[in-house]
Amino acid sequence: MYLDFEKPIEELENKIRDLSAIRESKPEVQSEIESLQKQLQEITRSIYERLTPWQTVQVARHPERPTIRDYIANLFTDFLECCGDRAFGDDPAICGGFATFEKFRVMAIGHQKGKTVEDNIRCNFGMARPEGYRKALRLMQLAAKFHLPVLTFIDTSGAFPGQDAEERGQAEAIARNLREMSRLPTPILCVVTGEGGSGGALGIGVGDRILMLGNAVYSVISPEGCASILWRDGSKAPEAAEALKITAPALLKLKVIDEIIPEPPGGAHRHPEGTMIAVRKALRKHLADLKGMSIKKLLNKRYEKYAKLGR
Amino acid sequence: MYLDFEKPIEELENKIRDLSAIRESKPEVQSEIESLQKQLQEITRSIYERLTPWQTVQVARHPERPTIRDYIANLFTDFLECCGDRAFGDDPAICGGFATFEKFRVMAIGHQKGKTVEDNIRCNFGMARPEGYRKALRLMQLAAKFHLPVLTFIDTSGAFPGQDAEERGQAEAIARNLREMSRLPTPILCVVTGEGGSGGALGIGVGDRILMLGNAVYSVISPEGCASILWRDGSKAPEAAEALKITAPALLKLKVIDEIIPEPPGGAHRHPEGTMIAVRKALRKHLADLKGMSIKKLLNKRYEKYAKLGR
Amino acid sequence: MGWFSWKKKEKKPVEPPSAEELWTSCSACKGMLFKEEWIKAWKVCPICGFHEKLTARERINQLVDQKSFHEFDARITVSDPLKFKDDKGSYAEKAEQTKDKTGLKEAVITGRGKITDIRVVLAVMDFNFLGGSLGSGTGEKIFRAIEYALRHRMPLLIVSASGGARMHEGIISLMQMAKTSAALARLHEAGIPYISLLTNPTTGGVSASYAMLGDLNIAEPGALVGFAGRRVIEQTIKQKLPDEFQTAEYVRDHGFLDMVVPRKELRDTLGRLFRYLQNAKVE
Amino acid sequence: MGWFSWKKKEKKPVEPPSAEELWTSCSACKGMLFKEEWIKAWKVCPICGFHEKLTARERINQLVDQKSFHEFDARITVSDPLKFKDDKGSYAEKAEQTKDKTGLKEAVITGRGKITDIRVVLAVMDFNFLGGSLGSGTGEKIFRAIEYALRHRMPLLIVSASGGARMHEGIISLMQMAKTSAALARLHEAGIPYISLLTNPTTGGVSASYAMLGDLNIAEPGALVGFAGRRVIEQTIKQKLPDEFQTAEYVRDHGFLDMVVPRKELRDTLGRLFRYLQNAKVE
Ligand SMILES: [Zn+2]
Ligand SMILES: [Zn+2]
Repeated sequence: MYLDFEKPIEELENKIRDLSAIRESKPEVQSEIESLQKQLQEITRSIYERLTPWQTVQVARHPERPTIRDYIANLFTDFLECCGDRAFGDDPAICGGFATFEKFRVMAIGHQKGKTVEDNIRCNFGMARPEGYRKALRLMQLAAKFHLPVLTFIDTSGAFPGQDAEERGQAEAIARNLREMSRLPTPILCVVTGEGGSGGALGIGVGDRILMLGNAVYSVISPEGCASILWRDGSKAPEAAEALKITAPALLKLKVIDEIIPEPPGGAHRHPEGTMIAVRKALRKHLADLKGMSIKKLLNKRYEKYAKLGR
Repeated sequence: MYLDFEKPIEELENKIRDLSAIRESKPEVQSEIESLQKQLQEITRSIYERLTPWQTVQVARHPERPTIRDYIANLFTDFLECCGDRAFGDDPAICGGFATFEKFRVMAIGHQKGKTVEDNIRCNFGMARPEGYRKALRLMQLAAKFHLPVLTFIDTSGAFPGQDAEERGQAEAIARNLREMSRLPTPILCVVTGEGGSGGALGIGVGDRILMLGNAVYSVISPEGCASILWRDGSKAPEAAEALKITAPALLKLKVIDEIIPEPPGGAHRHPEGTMIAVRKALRKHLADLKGMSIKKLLNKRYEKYAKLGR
Repeated sequence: MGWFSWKKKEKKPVEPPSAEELWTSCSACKGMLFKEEWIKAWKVCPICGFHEKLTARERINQLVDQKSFHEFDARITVSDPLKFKDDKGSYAEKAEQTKDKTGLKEAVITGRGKITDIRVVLAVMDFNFLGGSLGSGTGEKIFRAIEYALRHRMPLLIVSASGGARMHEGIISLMQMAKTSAALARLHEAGIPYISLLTNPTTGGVSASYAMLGDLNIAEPGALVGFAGRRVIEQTIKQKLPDEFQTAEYVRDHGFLDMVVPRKELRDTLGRLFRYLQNAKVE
Repeated sequence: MGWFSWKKKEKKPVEPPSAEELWTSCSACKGMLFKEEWIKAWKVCPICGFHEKLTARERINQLVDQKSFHEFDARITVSDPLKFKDDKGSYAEKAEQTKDKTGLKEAVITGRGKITDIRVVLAVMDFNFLGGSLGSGTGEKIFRAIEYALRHRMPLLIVSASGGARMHEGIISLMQMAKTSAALARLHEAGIPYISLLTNPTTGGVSASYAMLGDLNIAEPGALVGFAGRRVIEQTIKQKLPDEFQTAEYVRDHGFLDMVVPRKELRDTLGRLFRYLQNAKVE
């Protein structure tokens, strides 16, 4: 699937494909292919260097973008999924379990988006219900009890706005997570991998380090939602995306995130392997760093981090 | 309402009523009334002194027996009910809130039975669901945070055996309460006021002192349930009641309870005021006693109390 | 106009007050209300019981013992980290207008005072100030109030009235949820009482942070309490929601509020509750 | 019969094993199973996957590294605090018969051993002993095992298989729920790992105490896990329950089990989980 601003990429890739198909019979096209490939690289780089906020939103939401299952499969050995909030249910919109990252045993937790329609229906398009946030908290507390760092992977358009979710206390579940994560006595490392949708993202997003993929976004409200409230016109989402400052560079400047994990030109959906390498490198660095700190210092720094925001 | 073994009481009370009705016109019946009243007292005492276990069960289940609302109204000033488990709902089968007992601020929690049919439907005949046990635990933890002793009033035929209750984790809710009550850092004083039905009773029944009204019962299974399993005949409930040793004196001997709160002859349903006086006296004594102990000592003694049972 | 002319004006033959000055109508039942009495009853409709919104000042006057209130951080005001603009203009301008209109500098007033003779720290939100939205100034004031309560081991009352996070401050407003919750975590660990009072409306990011984190959560009758908006939910589930959805009573019955307390009983009830949470001597 | 005649008998021409010795049938799908292989597969049906109950000894053999198991408190046995009798006789007699039949002294075997080289304390219930019911001896053995784990800071595994409290011991059996849970509270406070393995069936007072209190609760496929009995619930709600009601998978999806693990993966999975709970060095 190509995004609308990826037209030039699509055209070049089509051309290269066509030529490659006849390369056997016409070896002379080889040099043309090579020059097209160079062109492709450059055009991809130049498009992705200049993404507007709204284009970034589209990349962050790309259906082929890696999901938590991809991160689990690529970054971890020995993943053991744990279910349930011990109160009401097991929410497939949040996936969590024990995982081994290189030399570290950790608890990995993240929003679960699907890649197929059925998959997405099962995991509610990554929109968690209160039992999802409560499962996440249970697993975090389990991790803290046994001195395992927590890694969270954030990718949601928001907490599910459904009647049942409201009735079971979406607000309370998120609020409790914010409070408990702020004092959880173990390192918490958060990575915004795709959409960081408001309270639904923050509900597993309070930690010692907040990393963010280059084309991820993180916002208090969706650009569409903001546009329809402030511009009274949902189609002004691009303007809202611009105004809301939701891209990784903007958030780094605002000190809401600590580091940008660069994506290969063309984005994580086009180059998952390269993305995994970058994420791996970032996790390695920050985990080692956080593990070297006393819990007391960790918690004080975590507190200070949030105390300073908006001052 | 008279229980079947209360026939002689019923007859005498009817006679006294009839004679009292004509006392104005026939003053000479006064002496007969007085003698009948003496007889009534004696016969009541003799029946209630010799209650069989099964008869005691009937008294413990008497629809006019005081409920937690009666205890609240009579024992406490300044009751403030608190609702909700902060996760799923507010279970009317468990009632709890802040209360002032003489000079003590406490948290009072108990099963709620109704006296009318509508009332009973609302509070599910005192059979709590998981959210009821979770509400109780929340209030107990609130009490512990603010150093308030916990008083529990136990009166249930058991935890509700419904599909929804199972699905929301009846077993987990009770289990968690047992664990958390055993280490709750504040005094816990439990009173079995009516039916102490199995895990549903124990779910708010772990504490430093377990008191029991004279005609209350406390059992691992209902006599009917036991009879239908072991005798393969539910009508053998009287035999099962006998065999299960569920009356206050039997339980005192087994050291499962610490003290019997005597009911006036004729039972709490016949003499609620006298019952309240006895309960008040017992609470006063044990609360003062427990408040005088350090939390450390309290928790060690609580642990030892249960460690010894069945040794 | 000098003092003299003022004086003269006052001496003018007194005209009877206009109907508008005397009467108002209930925004719920539309019943006619005698304004003076309605205000004396803290804006609770005597006909249908509707609890009209109170300003933060009115709320403080209602709850706090006379002359006991001392405000904190009155100078903290709106900041504009994003230099936000929409098609109607800039956030900075909008904030200035709101300040002029309301006489407030932020959507919350914080301070200490006494409630039925108990010393408490208060943070009282005002819906008139940009819909009571949680901006960075709001968050900072609440954060400081919590820290004051922590330092002085004083119980805390937060009165919420908010549509949620203030989107003009973007992600920074979202982070106020985490910031205030982190401060409450410390208060909680220190065993200091916190009562959250949710008034109409308490939704979005405010309900999903400090408003739901009280040792006790209490609300006024009929107050709207929820996370997502009714319209968004109806669009999502493609179904009409029941009328009582997200009312205080509904939320209580679903387990998230300890009690729903009519405004006229609030002050007394808060005093009694704080006495329990402090295990105060029984008088 | 003397030794000589025994010997003689053995020398008899070897008869082919009978069909009964060779074959058995799955109690779920009724399929014919080659007994030796079925037992080698720890009594999991190769046709339908049904997990037949294991005795405590079989379970220990399956899970624990060879020769690493050391039993605790083997002499603790049934007590009869109520001198209980029903119409078929006394509990004391029934207990003696059960002991003879099972070769056990109580419904649980406790001890220490290694699981994939990790030292653990185990309590393994046996359903054959009075339906795995929780009596005072059962409770005492489990209590002591927990205290051993606490003293030696060793992780704990409890394998449950039980219909619930042992009613023949009346209230004393109910109290074992509180007693074991109190010991688990101390283990929890001490930060020592506890995994609860729920096998078919785990119901009543056992599910409502230690079985549901694991840091991790895991179950075998299809295991019945619940509090109240199906028949009681159907009578209460006057409705048929779905087939999958109270199966391990159902209970997991309702939030109370971390995972459902096939028997053949159990030992390995437990080893891996305990390594996480001990934050063991990554090999
Ligand atoms: Zn009105
Ligand atoms: Zn089979």
